[in-house]
Amino acid sequence: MTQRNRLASGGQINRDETLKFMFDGKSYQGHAGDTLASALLANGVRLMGRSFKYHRPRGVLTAGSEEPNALVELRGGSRQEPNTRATTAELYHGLLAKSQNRLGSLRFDLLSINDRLSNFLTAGFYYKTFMWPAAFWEKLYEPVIRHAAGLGSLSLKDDPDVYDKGFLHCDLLIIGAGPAGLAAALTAGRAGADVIIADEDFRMGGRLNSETFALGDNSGADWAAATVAELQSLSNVRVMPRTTIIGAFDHGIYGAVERISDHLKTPQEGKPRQILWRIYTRQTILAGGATERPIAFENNDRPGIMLASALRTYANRFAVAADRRVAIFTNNDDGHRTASDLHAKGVKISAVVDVRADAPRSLDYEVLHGEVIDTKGRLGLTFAEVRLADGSTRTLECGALGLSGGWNPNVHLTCHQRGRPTWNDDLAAFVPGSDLPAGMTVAGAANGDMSTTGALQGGRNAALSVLDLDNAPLDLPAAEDAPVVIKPFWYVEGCSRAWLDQQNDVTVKDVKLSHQEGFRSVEHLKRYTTLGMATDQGKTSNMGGLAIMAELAGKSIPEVGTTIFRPPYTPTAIGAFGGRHRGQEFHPTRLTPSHKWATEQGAEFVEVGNWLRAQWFPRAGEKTWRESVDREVLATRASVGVCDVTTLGKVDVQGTDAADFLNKIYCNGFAKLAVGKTRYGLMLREDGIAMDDGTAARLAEDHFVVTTTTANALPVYRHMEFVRQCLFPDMDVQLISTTEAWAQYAVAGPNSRRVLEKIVDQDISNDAFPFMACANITVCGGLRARLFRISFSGELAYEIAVPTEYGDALMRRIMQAGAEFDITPYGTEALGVMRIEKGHAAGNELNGTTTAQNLGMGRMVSKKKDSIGSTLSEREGLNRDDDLRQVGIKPVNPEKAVPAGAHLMAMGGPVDAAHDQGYVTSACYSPNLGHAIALGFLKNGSERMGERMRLVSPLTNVETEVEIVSAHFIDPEGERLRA
Amino acid sequence: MRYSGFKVIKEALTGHKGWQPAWREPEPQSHYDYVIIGGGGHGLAAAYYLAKEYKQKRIAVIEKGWIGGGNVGRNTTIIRSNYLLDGNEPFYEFSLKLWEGLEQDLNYNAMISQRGILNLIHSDAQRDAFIRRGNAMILNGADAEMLTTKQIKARYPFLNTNDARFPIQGGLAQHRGGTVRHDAVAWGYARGADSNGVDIIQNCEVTGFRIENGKCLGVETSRGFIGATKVGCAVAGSSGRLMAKAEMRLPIESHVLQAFVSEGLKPVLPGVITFGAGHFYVSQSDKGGLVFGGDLDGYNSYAQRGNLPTVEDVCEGGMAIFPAFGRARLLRMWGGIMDMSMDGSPIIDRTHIDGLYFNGGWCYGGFKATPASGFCFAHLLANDAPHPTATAYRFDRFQKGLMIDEKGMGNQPNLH
Amino acid sequence: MHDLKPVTALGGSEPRVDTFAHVTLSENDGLVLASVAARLGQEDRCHSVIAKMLGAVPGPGQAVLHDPETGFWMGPDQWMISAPKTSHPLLADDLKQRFGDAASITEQTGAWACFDLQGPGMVDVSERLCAAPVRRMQAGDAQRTVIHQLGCFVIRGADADHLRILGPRASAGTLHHALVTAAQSTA
Amino acid sequence: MIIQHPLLGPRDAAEFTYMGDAKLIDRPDWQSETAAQDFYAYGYLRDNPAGWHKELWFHEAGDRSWLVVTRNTVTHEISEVALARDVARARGRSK
Repeated sequence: MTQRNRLASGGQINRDETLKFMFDGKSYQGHAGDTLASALLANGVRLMGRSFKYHRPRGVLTAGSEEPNALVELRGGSRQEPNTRATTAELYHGLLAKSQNRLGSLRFDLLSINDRLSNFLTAGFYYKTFMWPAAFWEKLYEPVIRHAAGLGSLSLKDDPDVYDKGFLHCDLLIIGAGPAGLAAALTAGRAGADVIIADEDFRMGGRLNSETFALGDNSGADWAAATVAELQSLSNVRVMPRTTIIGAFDHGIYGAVERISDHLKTPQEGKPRQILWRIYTRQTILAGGATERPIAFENNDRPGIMLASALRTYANRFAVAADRRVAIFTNNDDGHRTASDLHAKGVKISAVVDVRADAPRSLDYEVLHGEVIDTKGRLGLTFAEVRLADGSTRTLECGALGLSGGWNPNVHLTCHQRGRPTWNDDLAAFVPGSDLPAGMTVAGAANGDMSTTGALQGGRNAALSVLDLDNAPLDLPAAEDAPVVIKPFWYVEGCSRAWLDQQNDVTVKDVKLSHQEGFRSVEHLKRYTTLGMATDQGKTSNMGGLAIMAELAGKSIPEVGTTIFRPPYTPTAIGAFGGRHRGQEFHPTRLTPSHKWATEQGAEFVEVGNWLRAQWFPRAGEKTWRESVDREVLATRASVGVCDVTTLGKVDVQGTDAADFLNKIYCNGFAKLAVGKTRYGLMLREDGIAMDDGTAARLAEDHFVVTTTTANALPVYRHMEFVRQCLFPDMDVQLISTTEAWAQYAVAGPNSRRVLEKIVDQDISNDAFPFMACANITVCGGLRARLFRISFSGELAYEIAVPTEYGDALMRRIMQAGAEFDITPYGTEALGVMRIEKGHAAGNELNGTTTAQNLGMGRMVSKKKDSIGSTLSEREGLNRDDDLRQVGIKPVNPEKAVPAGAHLMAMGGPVDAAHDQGYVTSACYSPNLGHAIALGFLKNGSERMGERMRLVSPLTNVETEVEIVSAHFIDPEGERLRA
Repeated sequence: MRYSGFKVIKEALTGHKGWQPAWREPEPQSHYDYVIIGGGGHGLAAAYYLAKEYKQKRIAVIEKGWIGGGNVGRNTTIIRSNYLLDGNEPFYEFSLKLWEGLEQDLNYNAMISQRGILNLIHSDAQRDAFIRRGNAMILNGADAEMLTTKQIKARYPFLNTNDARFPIQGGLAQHRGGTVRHDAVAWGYARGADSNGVDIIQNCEVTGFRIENGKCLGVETSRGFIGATKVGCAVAGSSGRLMAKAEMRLPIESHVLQAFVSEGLKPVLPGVITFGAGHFYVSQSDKGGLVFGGDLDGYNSYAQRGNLPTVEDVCEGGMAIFPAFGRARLLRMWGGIMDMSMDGSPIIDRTHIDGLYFNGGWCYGGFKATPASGFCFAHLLANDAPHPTATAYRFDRFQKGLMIDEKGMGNQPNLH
Repeated sequence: MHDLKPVTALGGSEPRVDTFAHVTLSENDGLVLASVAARLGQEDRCHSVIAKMLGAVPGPGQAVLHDPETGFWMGPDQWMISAPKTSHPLLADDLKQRFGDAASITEQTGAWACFDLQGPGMVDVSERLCAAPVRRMQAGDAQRTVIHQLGCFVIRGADADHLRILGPRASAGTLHHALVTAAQSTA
Repeated sequence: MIIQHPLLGPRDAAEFTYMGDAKLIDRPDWQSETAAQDFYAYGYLRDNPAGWHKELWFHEAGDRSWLVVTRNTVTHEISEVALARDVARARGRSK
């Protein structure tokens, strides 16, 4: 294939490196240094996409990240990337791209019928119709609309690439590496400041790479390259091409996305596709340049019509003539630069059409005073029709038409913290306002300094000023310093289907209709017409809409105002924000000390928060999980079982006021707890609702170990620190979370003492170590350990703790010691069964809405002392006679299940919400009782023992007759505990 | 003017000259029977129902900026009635029923789309809680269905069921849940209210209340005093600021909630789906954007923007369940100010000041509540008694200990 | 003497070493740890014991890289002391003796996994891991930071290319995976 | 956001957990005759200002200090940060 529009010389491409690529199944060639757009144009391809609503044929409008039209599906398979701008996609060997948003081929898109129907599909038409018959919306209209809408397609395969996150710190962040950014970086870099300079382009230099004018003795591009090389040689400067600053967040934090591998066919092994950097900086210089804007006129959206500056970029940087015959439509002097640059490269200039009577003349081409009023060419521009100032018309033959409506400073990042830009009459554009994000300075074209000299000086001066430098200012090369000469001109009088937002198909007509219907605020306009809501966030479209709004409302543009620019600056892969946090790495995994051992036993594991806990330990021959769990429960109650309970939160509470402190955080009393004893404690939130429960073991006069539930370890610790630091700052108490410092195992069952006696180095007979005793001990001949005689299962039981690194060894030793008693490891399921059998509340009962009263522990709330939550727990609504009370529930027919989440209704009464009596919180099959059991909350439940009720779960089609019983299904007197 | 397919065709053929403004731009009168502060969804709906259902007259809605500029225009557009508690579920089910007839009622296509909402389940405890909730929904006359992982996978084949850190164990579906074109709700109610005689007054900021002898006589505004027999406040995130002008402290904090939209994509997600092991929920708009969100940033804020850690947290959740979304691009992020109440449930009640009424504390659930909130507020304003579905939404519930705490997080608003 | 055999944080019997072109990542199994929290009103006494032990009292964000004990600041009036396991097997008990009622001592050895990251790529790796400004930190700077959602301490060692990372032991596997991934990513 | 920790200097707010209005330090007297009303107001009513707000942040991924941060809720600007323990003492809290 020939690159028929490639200019014979020039450009910053490597002609020695030819790259093959495919677009819509057809093979083409380009060069290293090309973008997909420049390479397609080089091959004479102007048609690259279809618009959103009318499916109008579209080519490139721009040469940068503001591109609204030339969006493609890049790559294939699981790496398919919809809506990729051809203008920023770096060409690589083997690049694959498809056009999108079409039905049929790009040339013959069947949905282009919409364009014929455009009169019916005006702004907001859908709010007025599709309402009859009502049921047709979901069934007919909406599916049709949904399938026609959208742009590109996701592959719906898992993204195979990885993304990194990273963190950088600097004194000065410079955003943009055009003349202003480079001058700022050089100034700051040479002064030794910690500098990061980032630019979204793969080649730094900004407009210097797109223009022909010189900087001193060099071309602009050469000066940029030399400057970048010097910056790269400085150890205090980090040069980040291919890096977009996506957002300015509070207090000098910037989000940046560095594209590490997007210019490669696939990322290198182990390397990320992109990195999301969080940059912390003290100062920022925004040197993000400016974006040219188009002019609206009838049929101004045909492929071949683009920004004049883009034509220049393609010619100068990429050595591509968009077409061999080009016209220009401008309202300012900059448009003429394109004509002269292209002319110098041998491109035929059909004419420059300027709306100004006093436009500069040229010897090389014709300059017409007038306006482009229409164009022709179904899939690409062929002719432009011009109305001259004298009223006559002329038709220009051209395959490309450059539009220059003036330049908008790229103020987006200045607005991310809700700063508003201000209007500048000289530029006919918004410039950064005074309410910039803290630490931000704007320089160069972004600040309205449109000449190269202005940009260089602006950048240098900004760096000197923000770093407070007084060293000799950098010598800047001599450069052009042309003033901005512009006549504001937004749209051609009388135009109608003149595109403002090319992607979303918003025309001048739509804006007028919106105004007519009362959508007159700028936000209403945006929302009613979708103007500016395309993937370019209105970078090329907003100003035209505002200008028309202003005229219709009889206001000035600044009076109309602007919509708010939101991060990200350019659309950013969701994968980049996700980073490594996906799949198994979504959240950290916490493993218990016996995890390796449990794995060897073939345990099934379950996620409990971030912990993985053994759920049960299946044995050969067991067909269902219930068989395993029943066996574990029965064996524990019959002999002895062991369970890893390390996950319970543990907080070391020390200090002379430790007991007083516990008195504050627990609703029950702790001051009188003897050393060597453990007590159950119920913690309330300040609103009087139960927060958590656990035990506090007094190891010394001034030392307690507090346990929390697994789920609440962190919030409880935070709460305790709040109470300590904010409420009782003069208590002598120190808190250290030690959850992971100790491996802790419950050894439960009538033979538990006999097992532990073989391990523990001291007397643990019932007399020496009675129920609720605790002590620092040693095991296995001297390893420091802690022993607590507490029980969640209701059996004679202990919890034994050793430093975590010995947890694996201790578990193996316990199993060894227990072998003669057929010790059975049990998991969380058996643990749950035994605690339900015993009637202990757990997470399902402590659900954040239950009080001590509800839990049947109302009397625990001491009225004799001040504790967190005690006062508000006395409110009337929390102390009603018909309050929910924790009860036990069993099925009348022992074959039936009693599912958690089912609701309780009176026998014979209606089944509806108004007659709801309570609900089941926890349920299981009790192998000891031979039927299902459950805990639940029932209105006035403590007075309803023996009552039969209907248990209903319409969601799961269950209805069962149940009996209300005590929650203590096993050993209600607690004799086993004390054995 | 009535909208119809016929009208659209007629206008298309005659140059669209016949379209009228969707609402008038009247000058404020000196006195109204009812002044509703806040031209958002709730305020406009209240005015609409007050005029249409309760046959009241001389009603004004006054709005500081432009109508629909607050949370009704910056949410993630979800409607549902999947609540647990007695104080809430009947109200939200009432709201869902109103949504179901809203377009015909308003003669405005708000694109109410009942493509369903699905809450994923990742643990046994979560399953128990969702069964209880699903039952509560059904017992209140709403719809709910428990789906198996297999059923879910059939509907969302690209959900991560291969290497999920927290495997999906099923889900609670409400098929009548869905999404609505949010801006259209504000506009539809505004147009409906206007055509029922309500004055919608934009760019009119309330600067104070005129209160004498414990009675509210009207409001001071940037456009002068406007007298009113009854004043209703429905200003969502600005509740604290507004009620401070009446020297009221509220059981409310204002927090920022971010929301996100991707570039337009061909249809991938039929309904709304929420991740139960992280902070992420998502749906796809008719235009093709993935509309998603997560948790509050967590700090009090009146700035309609958030910060990066929350953005990352939400997208991590998204990538955890939809690893195929990695190559979709986030187009825009924005923030809304949530009136987070102390128990996560709203307030629709009289204040201690005669003639001054309050509607707020919607947390991030205000959008789905819009029709019922408006209806119930209108009922309260017209009758001085709560609507039967909103009897629990009282100010004094905190003092009495009658909190309606769906999440069980207690008196810390940012945890709801 | 007991006969229980400890395992490393990663669950092995020997510490794990991962070698890359630019860094070496070593699981460090040789440290014992205990925290010291000054009792209210005993801060001065506590400081003097620390100063005597380490030569100086580590200030906020600082470690004192003393031999054999090292200490770093954890929070107001609170420090972590580490020492070689071989010389100080019962560090917490030793500290209790030394501090008496001037401080609360808590054994911490089992709570932490320790990794040493060393080599010319150390800073590059750290930038993919945590917000702590490792590049700017000096020898003896110690910060608590977050690595892959895990609260960790990072301490710059005496060697300019050495970073010590202490992370929660139960998540040693996750932490190790994050460290290895970042090392691969920057290799 | 960046919080200037009084001991540790600038730290990313992501390391902190937020609780709310620093008036939560002023926990009422449980023995006062108006205790019920006082605790209700303490627990439930908020000034919720649009502007400067003193609020409690916990340095969870840091030194475990509770801080009182003075922050503008409209601009997010932070003007002052103090250790909550010092603030609590200054406001008369003790044991």
